Amino acid sequence: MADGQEHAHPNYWGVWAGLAVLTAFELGVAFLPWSKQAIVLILIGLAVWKALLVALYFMHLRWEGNRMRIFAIAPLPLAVIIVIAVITEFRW
Amino acid sequence: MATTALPLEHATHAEAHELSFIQKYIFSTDHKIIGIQFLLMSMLFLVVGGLLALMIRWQLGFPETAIPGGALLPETMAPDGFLLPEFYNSLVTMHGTFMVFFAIMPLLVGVFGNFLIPLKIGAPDMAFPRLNMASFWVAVPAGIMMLAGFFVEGGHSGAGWTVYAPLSADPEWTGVSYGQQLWLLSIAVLGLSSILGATNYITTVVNLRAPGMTWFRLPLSIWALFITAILVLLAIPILSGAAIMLFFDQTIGTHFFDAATGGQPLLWQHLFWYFGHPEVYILILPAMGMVSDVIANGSRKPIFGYHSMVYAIIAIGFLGWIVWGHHMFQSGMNPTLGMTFMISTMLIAVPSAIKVFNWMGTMWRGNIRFHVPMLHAVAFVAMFVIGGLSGVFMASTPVDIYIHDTYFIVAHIHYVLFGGSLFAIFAAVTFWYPKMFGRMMNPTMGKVHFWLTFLFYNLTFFPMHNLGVAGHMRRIYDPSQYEFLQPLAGINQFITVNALLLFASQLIFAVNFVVSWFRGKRATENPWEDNGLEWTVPSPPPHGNFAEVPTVYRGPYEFSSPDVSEDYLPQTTRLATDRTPAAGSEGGSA
Amino acid sequence: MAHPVMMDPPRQREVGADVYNEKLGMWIFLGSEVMFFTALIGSYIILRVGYPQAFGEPGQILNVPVTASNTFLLICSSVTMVKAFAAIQDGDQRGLRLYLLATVVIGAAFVGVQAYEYTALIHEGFIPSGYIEGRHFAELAAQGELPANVGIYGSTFYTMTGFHGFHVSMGVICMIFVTWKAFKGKYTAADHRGVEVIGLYWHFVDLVWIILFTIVYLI
Amino acid sequence: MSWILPPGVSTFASDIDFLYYLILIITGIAFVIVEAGLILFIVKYRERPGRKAYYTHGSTTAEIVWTAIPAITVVTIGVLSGGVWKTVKGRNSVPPDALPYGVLVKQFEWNFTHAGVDGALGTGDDFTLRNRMHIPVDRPVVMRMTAEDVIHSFFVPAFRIKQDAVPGMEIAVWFEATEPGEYELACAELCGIGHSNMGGTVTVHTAEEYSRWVAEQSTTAALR
Ligand code: HEA
Ligand code: HEA
Ligand code: CUA
Ligand SMILES: [Cu+2]
Repeated sequence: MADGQEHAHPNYWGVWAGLAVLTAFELGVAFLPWSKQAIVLILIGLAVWKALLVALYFMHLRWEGNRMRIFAIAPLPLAVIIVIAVITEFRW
Repeated sequence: MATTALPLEHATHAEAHELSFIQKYIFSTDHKIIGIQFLLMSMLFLVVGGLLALMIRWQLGFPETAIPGGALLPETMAPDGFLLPEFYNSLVTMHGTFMVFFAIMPLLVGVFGNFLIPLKIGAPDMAFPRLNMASFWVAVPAGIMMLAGFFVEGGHSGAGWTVYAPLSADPEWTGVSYGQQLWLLSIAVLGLSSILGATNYITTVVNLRAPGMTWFRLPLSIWALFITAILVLLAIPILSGAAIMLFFDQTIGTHFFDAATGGQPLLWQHLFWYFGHPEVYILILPAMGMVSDVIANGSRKPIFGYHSMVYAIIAIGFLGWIVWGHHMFQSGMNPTLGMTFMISTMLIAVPSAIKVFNWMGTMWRGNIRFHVPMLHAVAFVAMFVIGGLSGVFMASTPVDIYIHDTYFIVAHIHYVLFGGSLFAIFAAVTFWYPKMFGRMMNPTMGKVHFWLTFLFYNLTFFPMHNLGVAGHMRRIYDPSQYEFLQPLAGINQFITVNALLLFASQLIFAVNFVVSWFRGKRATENPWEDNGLEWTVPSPPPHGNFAEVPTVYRGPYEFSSPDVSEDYLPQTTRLATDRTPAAGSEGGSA
Repeated sequence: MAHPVMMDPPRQREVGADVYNEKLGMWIFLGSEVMFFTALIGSYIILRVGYPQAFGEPGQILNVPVTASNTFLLICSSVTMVKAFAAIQDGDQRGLRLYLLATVVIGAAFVGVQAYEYTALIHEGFIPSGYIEGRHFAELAAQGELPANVGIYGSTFYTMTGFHGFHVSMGVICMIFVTWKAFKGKYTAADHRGVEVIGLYWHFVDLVWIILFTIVYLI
Repeated sequence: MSWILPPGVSTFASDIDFLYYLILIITGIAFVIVEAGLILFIVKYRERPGRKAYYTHGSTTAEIVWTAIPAITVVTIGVLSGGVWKTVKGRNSVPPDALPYGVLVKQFEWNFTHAGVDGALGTGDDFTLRNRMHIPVDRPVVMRMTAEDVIHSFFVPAFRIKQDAVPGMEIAVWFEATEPGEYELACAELCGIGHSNMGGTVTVHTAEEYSRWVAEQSTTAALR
């Protein structure tokens, strides 16, 4: 709530438009006749971008103190570790 | 705004109106009552798990003789007193399940997390009392479901407490369907309970510490419970997710773990142990924390190396996430992974070493009082070390080739879980009993129980190392099938006899526990002359715990301080030299 | 958020996370949600890497246009949610109620569309255990147009999207409760914890869908 | 009741046993230090009236010492183990000249496909035995092992070898017996009702004895 006072409301409709455009963009990329790897990389990049928009603006991480940010991102490494580790099962 | 003094308010007008019996003892939102509810529930399951263990032991010790009273068991389990192999598998599975998920875990996290956190940090209650109540009343149906499994057709899950797929994924392999499904549902439901609890604990520790109770003035028990809560929060959902997938494999024909259609049997093991290893530290960290409190009190000496103790807890909590593969060395897992997991597993010995030696450092040049809690606490150190050291054998991948899935592992399990966790629980129960029930437990009975338990415990589990060294596989119903195991029959009988005596000695504790509740001599505010905040309030503390918010001036382990004549110095006593903490002082160390 | 009145008054408590309990609690709970979806989504990634031939190309089996519009719906519900929050920050009760209502409706619509998607897929013969014999997809597979065996494809798809749908439904239910309280004027510019907390959950579920939509439907 | 391992009769048994005894000694020392220390302190520092404990918050040097020593010890153990692990189960540890066997495991039996005279699998003279495996002494053998239903585990204590057999995976596991004789084989992974009697035997023949035995088996196989 604090940020309500500290700064004017962020332009939520702008974020919304951004998300919509990025989604449209994803749809475009997905069906391009490029190499699968390239497409996958781009798509993941876009997805992360969208996710960040939601987290930073809609969930206000942008205005949270560092402690809250830590709480928010702490589990992510754990999520990555298991997937990477198990994938090496098929790639050795 | 309302949140501000929310906890305090909550306290005050809770005093105001009288609570009905139901509100007070059944659907209570008071963390102390909820703690006691968890205590009774998990002790019940501890006994159940113990009884299952005795049946296991009987089968291994005296396969030729019918179990005494075994004739009472239905045909599907033990026709005229002789266990069926499928029932033996269910026994092993459910023994492990009940002990790990329904006895030790709730005892440590549910009971002492609930009872100690608010009292020791100076909060009137948990941050979310109603959520707290929910987490208990969600655990109850989980327990009922788990028990129900025995009585459904096809019997209870027989795939081991690790329920490896595909054995557990398809009734075709074991004939168990409903039993396994109930197991999975129950675990998922119990998981919800644990997650609610953990959310509550973390919030409480972070936000509700009394003024002056900075991070590095927290008792080690609270540090341990805090890190444990984080492990619970992040590890349990993995198990819930995996359990749900396995449940779907069982019921709606999905193929997650079914190799025939591209599923991955090893995926289950990875998911299970990614939860499972943090889980075993969930089962030891609170024990370590509470033992630290008791040892400092018993030695009348500040904890040796408080800071490194804290960092050790954090290190164990972190390393616990990157060692899960050590359960899978022989599973066909990528051998290079095996190598990395071996190193990380070895490294975990280091923080554990730090803790062990700091406990010894605490006793060194102390003035040790051997009250019953202290006896159990010292036994914890002595026994945990054995369990920990046997862990190093298995961490060494080549040695593990030989001892994997032998009784060496079983010995390890029981040295860390019984010698470790359970002894710590005995220490904690006897230490905080007066605060919980306002009465002292009988020390003589306590000492007798301790010595008998210590003796028979070692006679029961130490020989299991030797069985393992001789190659005795675990989870086998009838060792006599193998020539190389026949010479071991004697040891197996010896173990069984002692297991029976071990169980019997627990009854002393049960009696002491129940009788003292009603007849025990009234406890004073601070019977152990300890420094913690919980000892500054009446035993048992009133609803809302503290008349007014306590102010903390020092760490919890100021025993034998030169500043005062008596050998303890409560965290709240204000000496001339102390200045009142500014709000949020050092709060930054969060 | 460091709103002056939101913080504990001095001397009552050590400073913790600098936010009020409910908000901290929700963030912590979301941490466990992350790990829960890790189990499901992680398994999908792992299984897909291990056995790619079971998974159809984008659009082959799953209906991308429908889910794309569904994605758009969810994005809209997220913005209405955050607008509701912004409204009450300024004490605008009317805005709060309208936007909350909108969020409930759009959220429910999302679940509806997903239900429709499922029924359509099942009708065409795509179920958690693979194909239904004789249905459309099964025949295409027989002609080699589709992967011969989509066992784990169905398993992972329905489990992931199903549990996401479940989360949305839970969200809608709680949202209805919050809306009801909003209509009873329970929230003020000073104290609107309920709105912010449900909002956090809602955006998180949206965020999960953003990931799911990309890696399940488009990759 | 002993801590001595039963005799090991494979090439890497000695390495594994060495590691075991090494760890036994190291942990033994750690064990004695800790337990002896505890007992000493219990006796020496038990409560005496009018005495106060020594007031200290710890010592950094001590911390460093008992962090460093265990760290070094365990890392050493780790490195030593790593070498052996590589040779036994490492990525390409299987000796090229190893005699191949096909092993299909299911509830509750072991099916060993022997390569026959030509020493190659997939040829006419292969033959399959149930719960019985015959191998030549002093020659590495490699089993390509897979399971039909659930996970089982191939365990021959005398050879110090144990390896799970997993449905959908073909796992290569090798060993080289050094003593002729008959050795017990056990299933070490819970696999259902019959788990505890899913045993078998591995017979180790001298080279010539083995070739004689294989010859007759193959002919009978050919006749079939
Ligand atoms: C409370 C529970 C608990 C705890 C704390 C531990 C602690 C450890 N465990 Fe244990 N473990 C289990 C519970 C626990 N374990 C269970 C239940 C299983 C079986 C699961 C199943 O399959 O059913 C298991 C299985 C298990 C395995 C798999 C074995 C197999 O199936 O083949 C391994 C392998 O590495 C292992 C290793 C370790 C190690 C290295 C530690 C370390 O944390 C120990 C560290 C402590 C010390 C080392 C002692 C103190 C240190 C000193 C005194 C310093 C001097 C020491 C040295 C220099 C070495 N454990
Ligand atoms: C904390 C965990 C814990 C505890 C305490 C125990 C306790 C015991 N266990 Fe344990 N056991 C496991 C965890 C535990 N076990 C696990 C995880 C496995 C692996 C399962 C698997 O392979 O899947 C296992 C497996 C296992 C096996 C191997 C089975 C096999 O592989 O075939 C055996 C065999 O002897 C055994 C025996 C015993 C015995 C005799 C006890 C005795 O100590 C029991 C003594 C009785 C009690 C401890 C009850 C105490 C009662 C009280 C304290 C009364 C208090 C009550 C009131 C106050 C009301 N257990
Ligand atoms: Cu096969 Cu156990
Ligand atoms: Cu482990």
